Parts: sequence; C-alpha cells; structure tokens
Amino acid sequence: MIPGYLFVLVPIAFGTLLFFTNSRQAKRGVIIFQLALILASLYNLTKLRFLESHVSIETFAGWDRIIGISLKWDLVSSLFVMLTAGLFFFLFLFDYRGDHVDQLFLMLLCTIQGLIIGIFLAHDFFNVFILYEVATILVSILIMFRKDKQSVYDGIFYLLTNLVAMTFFLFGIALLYRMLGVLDFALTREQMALLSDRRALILPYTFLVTALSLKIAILPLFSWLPRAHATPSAPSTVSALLSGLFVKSSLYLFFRIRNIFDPFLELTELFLILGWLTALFGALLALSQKDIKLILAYSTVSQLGLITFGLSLNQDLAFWGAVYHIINHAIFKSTLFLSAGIISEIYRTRDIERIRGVGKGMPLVAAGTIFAILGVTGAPFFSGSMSKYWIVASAKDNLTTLGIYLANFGTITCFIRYSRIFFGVQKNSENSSCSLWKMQHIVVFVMGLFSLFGGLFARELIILFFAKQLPVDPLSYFQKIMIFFASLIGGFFVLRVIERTGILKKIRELDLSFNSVAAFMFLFFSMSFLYLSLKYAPQ
Amino acid sequence: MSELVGNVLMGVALVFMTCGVYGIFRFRHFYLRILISSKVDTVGFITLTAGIMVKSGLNFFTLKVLIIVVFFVLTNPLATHSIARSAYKSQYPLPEDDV
Amino acid sequence: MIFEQVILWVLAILAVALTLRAVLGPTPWDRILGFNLLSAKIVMIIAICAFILKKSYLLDVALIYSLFSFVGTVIIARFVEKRD
Amino acid sequence: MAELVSFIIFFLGLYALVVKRSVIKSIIALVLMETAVILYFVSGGFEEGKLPPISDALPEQMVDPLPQALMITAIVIGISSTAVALAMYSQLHRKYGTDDWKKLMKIRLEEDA
Amino acid sequence: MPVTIVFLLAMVVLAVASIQVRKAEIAVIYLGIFSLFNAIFYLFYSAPDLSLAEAVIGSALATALFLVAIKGYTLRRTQIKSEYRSPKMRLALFGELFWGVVFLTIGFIVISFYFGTVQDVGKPAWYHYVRSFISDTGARNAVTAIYLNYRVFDTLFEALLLLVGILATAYFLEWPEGKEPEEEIATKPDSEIVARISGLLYPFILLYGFYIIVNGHLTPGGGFQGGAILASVFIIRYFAQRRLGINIFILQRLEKSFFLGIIALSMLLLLPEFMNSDFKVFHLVLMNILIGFKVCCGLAILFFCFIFQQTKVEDTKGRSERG
Repeated sequence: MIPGYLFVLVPIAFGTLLFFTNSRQAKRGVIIFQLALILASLYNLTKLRFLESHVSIETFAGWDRIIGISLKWDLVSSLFVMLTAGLFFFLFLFDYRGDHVDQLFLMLLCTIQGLIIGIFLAHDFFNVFILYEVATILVSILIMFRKDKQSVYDGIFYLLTNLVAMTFFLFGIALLYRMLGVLDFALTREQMALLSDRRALILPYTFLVTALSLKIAILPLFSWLPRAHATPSAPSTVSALLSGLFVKSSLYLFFRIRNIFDPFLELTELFLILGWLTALFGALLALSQKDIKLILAYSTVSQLGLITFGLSLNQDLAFWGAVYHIINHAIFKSTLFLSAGIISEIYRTRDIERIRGVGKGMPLVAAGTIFAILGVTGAPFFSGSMSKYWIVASAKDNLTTLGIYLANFGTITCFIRYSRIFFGVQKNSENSSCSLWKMQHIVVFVMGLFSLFGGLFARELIILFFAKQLPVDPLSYFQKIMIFFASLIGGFFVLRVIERTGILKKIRELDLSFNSVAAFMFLFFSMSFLYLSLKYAPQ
Repeated sequence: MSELVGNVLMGVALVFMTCGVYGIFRFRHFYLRILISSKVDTVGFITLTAGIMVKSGLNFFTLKVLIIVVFFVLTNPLATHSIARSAYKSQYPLPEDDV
Repeated sequence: MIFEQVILWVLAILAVALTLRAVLGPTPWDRILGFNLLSAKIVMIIAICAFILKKSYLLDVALIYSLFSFVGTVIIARFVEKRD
Repeated sequence: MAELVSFIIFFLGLYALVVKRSVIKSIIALVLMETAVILYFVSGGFEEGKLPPISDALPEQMVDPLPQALMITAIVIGISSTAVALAMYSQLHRKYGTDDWKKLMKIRLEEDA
Repeated sequence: MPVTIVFLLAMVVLAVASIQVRKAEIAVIYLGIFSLFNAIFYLFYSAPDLSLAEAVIGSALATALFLVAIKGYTLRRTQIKSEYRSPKMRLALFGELFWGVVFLTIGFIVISFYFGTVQDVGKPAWYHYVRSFISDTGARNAVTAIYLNYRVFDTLFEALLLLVGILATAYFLEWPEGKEPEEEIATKPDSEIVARISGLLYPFILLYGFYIIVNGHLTPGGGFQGGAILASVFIIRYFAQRRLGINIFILQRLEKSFFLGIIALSMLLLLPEFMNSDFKVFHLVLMNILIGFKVCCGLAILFFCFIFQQTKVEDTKGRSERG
C-alpha cells in the first residue's frame, strides 16, 4: 500500500514546484503527474480490495493513534481518491489550451486536489478542520480567478459563510475534546462508550451538524453554493471541480461523523425531511434560473438533497445506492459544467433563451451533454437510474417512494427546459465557429460515455469495487422505467403551464442576504439542539 | 534588607501609577492627558522594575529585567510621541491656555 | 509573597481603569493612548508574575509584549490620522 | 468561568453576524467568534495551579499541551482568513461603494437581471 | 490566579463595545484591546506560547490589517450620519431588540444545558504527551514537541494555509480596475525621531526574533511567533524609510522555497532510524528556522500588499506584478 500522506503531500509539493517552471512545461508536467496519480490510486484500490479486512489505518511518523494523526483507507474512500485523480486528469486535459491557465492556476488546482484527497482519507477531527480551512481560502481564489466585478460579492459571501461554518465546527471539536480527551475518529467512538450520560454529546453533535449541513447545502443554508459555483469569473473547470467533487468530500465527511455518533444520537428523521425538501426546492429554483451555470448549480443542490435523503434512510441498500449516486453525480455534473463552459465561450452568452442549435453546431459536445442529462434524470440504462432505483427499492412505505419520484419529477422538468438548447436554429450565427480546441469536445464526450457505461454495468462495478451484491429484480425496475416516461411527458405539460405564468421570474428574485443566512444558521442550530434535547430528555 | 528596599520601591511605583491613572481621568483635554500620563507611567515602570531587580538580586533574571527596562525606556516615549503627532497632524485643536 | 499579590491586584484594577478610559475616550487618540498605557501595564503584570513564579522565560514574553505594543501603537497612530 | 465567557462571546459574535448590516462588522464578529472558540479550547485543558508545559515542571503539574499546540494553528488560521476577507472587502468597497449587506444584494440582483 | 476574572469581564465589555459602536475605526481599536486582554488571559492560564501568538498576531497585526483595509472609507462621516437618521432606524432597532431576546433565551438554555451535562472521561492524550514528550522528541517545550513532531501533518497544512492566504491577498489586491482610494499613506513623511530611534533598534529586534525562533523547542516561542517578530522589523522599517527596500517578487519565491523545504524536512520524520538518533532535536530546530523565515516572508508580503495596494513604490514598479 502506498502510504496515504504521500497521496496528500505529493500533489501539494508538486503544485508548489510548478510555480518555478514556465507555463508550457507546467501544463505538460501536470498531465503526466495526473496519470501517475491515477495508477497509484488504482494500485492502492486493488491492494485494499484483496486485503480481507478492506480497511488499513496508517499513522504519520509511526506515532500511536492517541497522540499522532492517522489516515484511514477503506473501500469507499479509496474509490473516491481514484475518482478525484481521474476527474482532475480530465480537467487538466480540458484546460490544456485555456487562456487563463498559468502556473498559479495549475498550482492551485494541484493543491486543492491534495486537500480533497486529504479530506477523503482523514481520520482526525482537527486535521479535517484545517484541511477545510485551507480548501475554503483556495476555493475563494479559484472562484474569483478571472477578476470581474460581480464575483467580488459572491466571493466574500462564500468566504464568510464557510468561515462561520468552520468556527461552529471548531467549537464542536473543542467540546468533544473537552469531554473525551481524544481527537481520532475511532478512539472518540470508544471514549464515548465510557460516558455515563449520552446527553453530554448533544451540544458537540449539534455544532458539528450545523457546520456540516451548511457545507452540504441542506435546505435553509444552501444559498451560498449556487452563487459560488456559477459565478461569472469562475472558469468552467473550477465550477466542475467544485460541484462535482468538493461538495462530495463534505458529504462523505458528514456521513462519517454521523456514523461516529450513530449508536448514541439519531438525527436521521430530521435529515430525511430536510433532504427531501432540498431536492424539491433545488429543482424548483433550478427551473426558474436563466443562466445555464446557475441552473446546473441549483440542480447540484437538489441532487445533494436526494443523496442526503438516501443516506439517512438507514438501510444498507439505500446506503450503497447513495454512494454509487455520489460517484455518478460527480461524473455527469462535471460533464454538464464543462459543456456549459464550452457553450458559453462559443455563444459568448450564458442566457439559456438565447442559446439554440447546439446539436448541429457541436455534435460531440451535444452527445456528451445528452448522455449526462439522461444520467442526471435517471433515464433507464443510465448510471443515475441504477443508483436512484436502489434508493427507491429500499424505501419501505410508499410515502417515501412518492417523495423520491416527486423530487425526480422536478429534476426531469428542469432538464427538459435545459435541453431546449440542442434543437432549433442558432439565432445570430456569426459566432458559431468551433474555434475551440477539439480535445475539449472529446473530453466532454468521453465523460458522457462514462455515465452510460456506469449505468449498463452498474451491478458488476459495485461487486468489483465494494465487494457487495446488490439485488435488481426486473419487475420493479420495469415499473421504474414506466414512471420515468410518465414523468417525462408530465414534465412537458407542467413546463408549458409554468412558463406562461410569471412565477418563475418571481422565484428568481428570491435571494438571501448574508444576515438572513446567519439567522438561518442560528435557527438551524437551535432547532436541532431543541429537537435532540427533547428527544433524549431524561424520562 | 533587599526585601525591604524592594518592597518600598514597588510601593512608590504603585503610587506613581495610580497618580498617572488619576491624571488621565482628571484632565479634560487630550494633550494634557497624554503629557501627564505617559511621563508618570514611564517613571512608575522604572521604579517597579527597579524594585523587582533589587528583590531578585544579581542573576540572569535581573539581566533580563534590565533588558526589558532599557527597551521600554527607548520605545515608550516614541509611541507616545507618535500618538501626539498623529493628533496634531489631524488638526486636533490645541487647548486654550486657561485649562 | 502576599505583597506581590496585592501589587498584581492593584495593577489589574489600573488596567481596567485604562480600559474604561479607552472605551469612554471621545477622540480616537484617547483610545490609542489607553491602548498604549494598557499594554505597558500588562508588561508590568507579566514582569511581576515572572518574579512570583521564578520562571525566566516569562520575561521573554514580556519583552515581546512591549515590542508589539510599540509596533501596534505606531501603526494605529499612523492610520487613525484624518486628512479632511 | 472562562467557559461561560467563551460561550457568551461566541453567541455575541453570532448575534452581531445576524443583526449588523455592515460587512466590516461581520468580519469583526467572525474574529470574535474564533477568539471565543480558542478561549474555550484552552480553558478546557487548564486546572487551577498547573504549570506551563515546559520541562522544568513535573509531569503531573503540567497543563494539557495539546489545546495550546492546536490553538496556535487556529490563530494563524484566524489571521490569514481575516486578511483574505479584508482584501476582498477593500475590493468590494472600491467596486460597489456601499458597506451594507442589503444594498449589496440589491445591486448584485440588478446586475443579474 | 483569581485576577483572571477581571480580565474576563473586561473582555466581555470590550466585545460588546466593539460590536455596538457605530464607527468601524473605533470598533477595530476595541478589538485590538480585546485580543490584548485575551493574550494576557492565556498567560494566566499557563499557556505562554499561545499568549505570545495571540499578542503578536491578534492585537498588533490584526488591528493593523483592519485599519489599513478600512482606511480609505471611514473618512466620509457625513454618509454615516445620514444613514442612521432615517425612519428605517426604528425598524432596525426593533429587529435588533427582537434578535437580542431570542439570542438571550437560546443562549441561556444552551449554557445551562452545557453546565448541566458536561463531564470528563479522562484525557489519554494529555496523560501520554506530558509524560513522554522529552524522551520521544527531545524538545523541552511540550507545545513545540506536539506541533513539530507528533502532529507535524497539521503544521504542514498550517504553513500551506499561510502561503495560500498570502497568495489570495496579493491576488485580490492587485485587482486593476475600480476607483482608486486616496493614496495618503505612502506620501506622508514620518516624524524624524521615530525614524532615527527605530533605526537604532533593528539589530536588537532581529537578534531577538532569531533567538525566539532558534530555541523555540526550549522556551515558549518557535517558528510562528519568531517569524512575526522578524516581520515587524519590515513594518517598522517602512515607517522609518519611505522606501520598500525589499522586492515582493523575490519574497514570494523565497516563501515558496521555504515551504518546499518544510515538506521535504518533515518527510525525513518518516524514516524510523532517523528519528531515534540524536537528529530529533536538530530536526526541531531546523523546522523552527524554516517556519520562522517562511512566516517572516509571508507576513512581510501581506503587509506590503495591504499598505502598498494603491502605490506601486518606484524601485519595484517593474517587477512587482505577479511573478
């Protein structure tokens, strides 16, 4: 096994080294480095796969876990590390000819890659906190990389909300350390058993949950995410990276911390409802946006809500379905953002009403985007449908199945509106020259293929990666296909009805200022605190 | 013996400092306030540290305290000077002579 | 030993009085004066603590406090000036 | 006692974030919240009469060194995040002219439409 | 020490004052005094390293950064007056009162819940650190032993954090367009006395900063605090001579190379035969020196970007664009 901290530190050191080379060598060196990283993560994954316990915990410099920092490799995190390496390879390939790409940009991308891998492998509370802080400041540079006027407001909004969330996180760690005296994930679990009264854990758990629920964009606290991911000055690779991968690391961390507190405190009912509401609200807001990148960012919010819903169903099938959905979502969301980047560069506008005729203009990009859209909406034989099927299959009562179909219906209508860009003829055709580099089209097409490939061989991939046998009975899968087509047709009519009324314009004006986000965070904190203290009140 | 002398010095330093702080509250005008308090405060600092040096006798501890005193004597007037200068530069009105 | 405790308490009260001056002070320069004298008082408090606990490294801390009180006061004084 | 004060200052900072409409006040409130958390972390590891963790004290008398080591990191985090926030603030003020969150949001919405 | 109660009360008063006062300039000075009290409080809670870091970074540098950032914008007092006389004022007051009541109740519930249920299950990490930090790492200061040897993985990211934070500040402040605020900082000649005597103090402060860096593992101090002391020499130097003297371009390159040195050195920590030899102590000193110089370059860049955001000083005009 290649030790974990090499995976974290080598990209960061390589990024800093890039600063001393000129930009031509930097671009070539980065792609070669990325290939090596993919091979190393593949090697680690196979080694771990054949280890019978599927888990390996390494400590830095050999100190025991109580005093040192440890990194944990298990099947899910090693697969995410490989996903990170692969996605970054495509992003670097996509950006090979970009005008804004110089050593500083490549250095920032390499460093944030090391940090994301660090968050996936982290096994220590304070280590996760400092990884997030560095990542927040890095992302605030990447968001405002092209330095135009509007993005200053989005940048400071993103930075301040995330810094406040991380202060909550640190307060949670402080409370935990004060009571349990240890910072390692597994050791905290053991120390918790010694606690005489589990109500002592309510306050730290509330602080941690508030911070993490802001990071994974749960209902009241998600308004920073679309503005940060789709700001005009962020290059499309950065938005693809943020929506595709960076949010996933906070989702993965949310899930691991929930596992630590699982036997003692339960918040799953709260997150079931909030996840479902986020999925609905995100799809509604995505429907009302005009800017294509904003549509994609709001659909990320709704997909995250769906994944939180799946994770908090507490069934094994739903868990593996949600994890598989995280991987699929990373692939097709970054494909969509990259294609949106190409489209907005060629058409020089981001307004969805003025973009038509993408199908004829750029066949490869159009094909890749259509594959990704079918993946997101969960069309049959595509990756999205398999993971959503598993989440639905594990939902016992029909209320939750109805809820999931409703959320999916919202996504379908949103992407029906989005796919209008393929048909029709281009209005002002003077800028339809495909001056952009051919490789970008191929990259988008290949990533679109992945979402198709992920759907067809879903069960085999799960067995290969997670050594897990997930049942797919054809009857209920066929029923799901029928429901998909029904909601597709329903989506057409609903879209026509909604667009006549002026609701969409009013929804678009809906916006939260920084004070109301802080107020929502405080309300979320007090709600979950009161909920927990009432639920575990001493009888 | 040195215990007693040290205690006396510290007592005197306390008196100086309380006068300095009293001076700050008594005078209405900024320039007078800064004139009184900074001078008295530096003197108080020197007597207090002298008391500590006397009580702790001749060793490295006293040498370090001596370094602190030298540094403080050098920089404290400078700091007060730059405050007064900044007030003067921003045309803060000088007090009429009857105050 | 009790004598140093008394001095410590008196210095703490003087520090609070200076804070009062800094909070009440009408002009910003009163506040900087409060800040400057307060950090001088704090250097004295550390010197006495170092003497009570007989730890010489506390004096390094005191010296750095006085250095940064000087730097802080000069910077704040420079940037509070008004040009109107 | 110190834990009580750190809770009070933490909620004070959060109150200022919710109520105060100026951007610079939000940054000041953020610094206050971070200082409150550092205060809580350190006061957790201290017991009355314990000595600093320098080797000339007996191991039983030493205070918990881990919070102090972590909080030096937290202070450096505080200063660099404040520096980045202030750099953005100076650009925000040069471009938008106002310092009020509500006005900024209105201007930003007009730009989108 | 019971005297800490006095400092805690002063801190709460200053926190409330710095939030409620209307002008940002005054709020910043209160923040400086607040963090000064915070630093002295840590000293009484026997955390000398921390009080040094808080005093150096919290009260002196943070206040200076705040003042520079709001420098150009607090001059228009008339604008502030008009805002606060409008009828909306009563609505805002009502909002503040409402939120005040909500915060008081929720805060009271949380605090009483905390003091009701807090309990301590023993501290294994504390037990192990305190007993074996001298034999394991050869350092006499447990705090330095932790953040340079036991948990060096965190310190790498902390150094990276400072590097990235300064990169971000330099990047945002070089934003070309936008109306330039009045440059009145660089052109003001400073007083002759401050220039002369601070000129006298440089060697002394430099020597002292280096002393703090080098024996960071023996007495409180170490890379971060020592680096900040060295950086204060640059700041005083700016007040003495109007010129910059140091080229930001070189400083940025220096900082990155120091960071690479830190990562390479901490990789040595992994070889077991390296660690139980007497290289351990030398490793600590070397790490402290590297971190110290890196922090010094970083904070110097931070200050130059902030102070010189408007004025590109003439001797570095050509090369001060991003390297």
